[in-house]
Amino acid sequence: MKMTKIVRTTADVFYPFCLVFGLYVVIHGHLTPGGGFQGGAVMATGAALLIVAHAYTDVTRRIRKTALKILEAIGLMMFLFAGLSGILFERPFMGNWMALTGKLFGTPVAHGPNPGDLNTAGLLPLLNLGVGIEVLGGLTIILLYMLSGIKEEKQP
Amino acid sequence: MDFFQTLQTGAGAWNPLLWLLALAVALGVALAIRSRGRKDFREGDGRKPFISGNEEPENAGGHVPASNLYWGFLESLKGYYARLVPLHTGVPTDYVVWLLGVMALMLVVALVV
Amino acid sequence: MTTELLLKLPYFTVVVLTLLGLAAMIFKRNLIKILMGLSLMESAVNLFLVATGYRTGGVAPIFTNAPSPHMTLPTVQALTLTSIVIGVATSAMMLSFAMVIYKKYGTVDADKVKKLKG
Amino acid sequence: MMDTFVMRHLPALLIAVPLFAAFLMPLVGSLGPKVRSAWVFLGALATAAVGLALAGKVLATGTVLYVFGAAIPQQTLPPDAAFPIRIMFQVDALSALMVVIASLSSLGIAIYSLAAESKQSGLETFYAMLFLLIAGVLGMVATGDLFNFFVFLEISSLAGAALVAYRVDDGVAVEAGLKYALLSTVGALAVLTAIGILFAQYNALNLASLANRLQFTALDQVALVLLVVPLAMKCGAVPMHFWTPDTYATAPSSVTAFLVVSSQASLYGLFRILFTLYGHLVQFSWATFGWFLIVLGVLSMFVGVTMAIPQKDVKRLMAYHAVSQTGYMLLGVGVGLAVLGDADALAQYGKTAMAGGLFHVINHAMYKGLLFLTAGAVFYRAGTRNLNKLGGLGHDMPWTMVFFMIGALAIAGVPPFNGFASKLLIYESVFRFSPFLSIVAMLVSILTLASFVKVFHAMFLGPRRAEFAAVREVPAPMLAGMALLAVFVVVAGLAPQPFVDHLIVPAVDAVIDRAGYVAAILGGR
Repeated sequence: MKMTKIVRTTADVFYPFCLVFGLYVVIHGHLTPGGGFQGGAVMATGAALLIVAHAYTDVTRRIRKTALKILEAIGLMMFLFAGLSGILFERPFMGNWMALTGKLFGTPVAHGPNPGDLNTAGLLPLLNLGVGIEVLGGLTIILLYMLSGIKEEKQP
Repeated sequence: MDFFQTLQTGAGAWNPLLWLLALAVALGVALAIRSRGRKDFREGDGRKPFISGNEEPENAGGHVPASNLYWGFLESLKGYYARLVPLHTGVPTDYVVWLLGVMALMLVVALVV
Repeated sequence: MTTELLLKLPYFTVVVLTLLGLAAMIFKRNLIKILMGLSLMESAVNLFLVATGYRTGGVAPIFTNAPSPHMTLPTVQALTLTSIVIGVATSAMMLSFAMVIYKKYGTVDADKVKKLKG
Repeated sequence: MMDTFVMRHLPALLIAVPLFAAFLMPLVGSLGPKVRSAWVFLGALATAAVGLALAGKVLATGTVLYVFGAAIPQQTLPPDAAFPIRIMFQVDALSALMVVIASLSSLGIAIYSLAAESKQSGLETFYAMLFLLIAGVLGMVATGDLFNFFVFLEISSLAGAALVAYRVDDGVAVEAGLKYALLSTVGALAVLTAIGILFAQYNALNLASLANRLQFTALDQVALVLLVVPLAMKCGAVPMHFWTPDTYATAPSSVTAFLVVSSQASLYGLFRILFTLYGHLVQFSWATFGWFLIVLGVLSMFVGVTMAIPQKDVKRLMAYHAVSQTGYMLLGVGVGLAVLGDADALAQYGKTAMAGGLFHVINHAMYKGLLFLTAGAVFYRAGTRNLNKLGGLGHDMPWTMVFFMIGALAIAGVPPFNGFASKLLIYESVFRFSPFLSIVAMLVSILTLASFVKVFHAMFLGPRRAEFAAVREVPAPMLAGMALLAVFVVVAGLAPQPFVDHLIVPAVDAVIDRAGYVAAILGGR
């Protein structure tokens, strides 16, 4: 089942924007509303858009399930290792050793209302990124599995 | 012997080691009785062990299916089972209703009592 | 008086949503509708959590260009987010169960999906 | 150095190790079945090692605190902290008992499942979910934070439901999974509502801080009911047990054996909330909720066992017995709760009753897990769970038969197995509380024995059957998994007193000692 060419082209154009906006929400998780899960969900919406516009089989050729599974595993490992990295620096699990070091994500946060600085919050952006990647993989897999039913019903 | 201590229950006590000892004694008695039996019996020499004098039934096909066991028990508690088994309807909604029912009951009990 | 009433409005909504969800779960026989009822209840609980976090005069705790430093503690929002994430996973899993059941049994009628009983 | 480093971070590793094993499973699985099996074995071994080490540390040195994201792991809260919202693990002796249970059975189950599941497809997901379930259960029993408890409860229910439905089995398994997930979610929503009610009033999610601040308003009573009833449902108490037979019967046997542990983690939550969170309040009528547990317990014991007797599916029968055995634990601890306000009665028999109940928790996890594994072994070879079709398997599966006998005698409370030791504690102490309850408990034990005699007869006795001519003994890993649990059953039966002294009595003291639990975090009041 395919939509018209207009719909398909529009979906193709919007797909990268979906991904980029999702990534924005993920990266700015420690500054603005949103974060790993929300951004990942936005990115997975892109896949939903493609599935609505194109035939299911065309989409699975472009988005591979094995790649998504690997993404999921990578995201989860990133989250776990970010948490575990704390114990190497004499902190507990999830101890935020990167904050206030002045290096990566280590700028101290200014007190009071401020425009916000991306390079703060230490471990949190890494955790957000891990969750974002995991949710992108996981939710897209769920979407693909659930929408795979469409394919079967439409074929006579 | 620290390992095999007596279990204190407040009112009574139980020592597994003594129990095992009693079991061993009972086993010994059983073996002693068995050794008093006839030594000249060999399996498969045509003679049958004397039980009651009746013909011994064939072994094959003699297995009683599980649902025939405890027939009497189930028959005598028929009224109980006739009420209990239909409660397990298998419908998920009913399961939820039971959960909510107990919750509501406990709410009343907790707030009133 | 009206502001007080307005402050209580979320809780009334919670009660209404919960009752709607319960009604859907108890009186509907379609598995999908039962799951919809469950989702309604989930939303009710989430709304309840968020509503308890409201403080009069508080500002959302977003430091970027906040108008005042009197911010509310965002714990309940964090709880709600976690619960939403869990809810997504639960709904996805149960809906796919319903899909499989439809494929295998040919029905999503809760009264007919009872091979396991007794 | 390394040793102390690991020892310091044991509570974090308790969750991190199974999660690590679970998350890497899809990648490791693509390297082939042998690598995957080795990974599963190593993961289970490491989890069990961490769990046992943590339990040993707790029993040797007292409550272990672990605060996530703090400057140092043991950073406690100031007593007057306005917003004690840090996530922390607080492992006391009761948690240690549950950690021991989960560690031992997860190891046995993982070894067993290596052979039992080897013919199935999609094993990466299966094992990933199994480790997720283990992590969820360990988290539930280790956490010191109410919301964290909810999260782990949901993780274990989700993973459990996915595992139940893992073998679609013409949709029957999925039906069971859906029922389990539906009930778990409704229950978890009630728990979450209660957490919301408590947080809105006291600005705390930490168990100890909440216990310190609780005023026992009418809302708190509502919250108590919303917490206790779903947890009683999750541990399978009658009349909310209907999901138990459906779920336990259709899940793969290794999963069923761990679902038993998962339902006991809910039991842990029940005890924790009743004793630690609400335990101190003068207005709180201990007797009301004590009798609630006792009534649930007696109902569970009796209805469970009577429903088990006519069953034809061996795993369904065992599932009803699981309901029935849960009743013993509820009865034992319920008696302890009912007399909590009466120091004399508590010292005379209340503590013994609770010790019996908690000892039964660990015993039950072991022998019931063993029984489910033997049922799985029979299903693995004979291909049916129907008791009317089975028969004569004892000739070809002698080891499975021996393990089944050990489990069956233990569950029926026949000496010298561990079920007898804990049941004896329950009988003798409950008799002093109310002779009637004790007599019901003994009657149920007799019916249990009768029911398992039937199963033994139906599965193993009788002449060899033609349709089971190809049946052989199950592979060595399955036997090894069963042997691990069987050894515990025998050892705990032959030497019950060391277990009671070193594992159970500290747990009972930890349950009753509410002030100690609070003081561990708040540093005295």
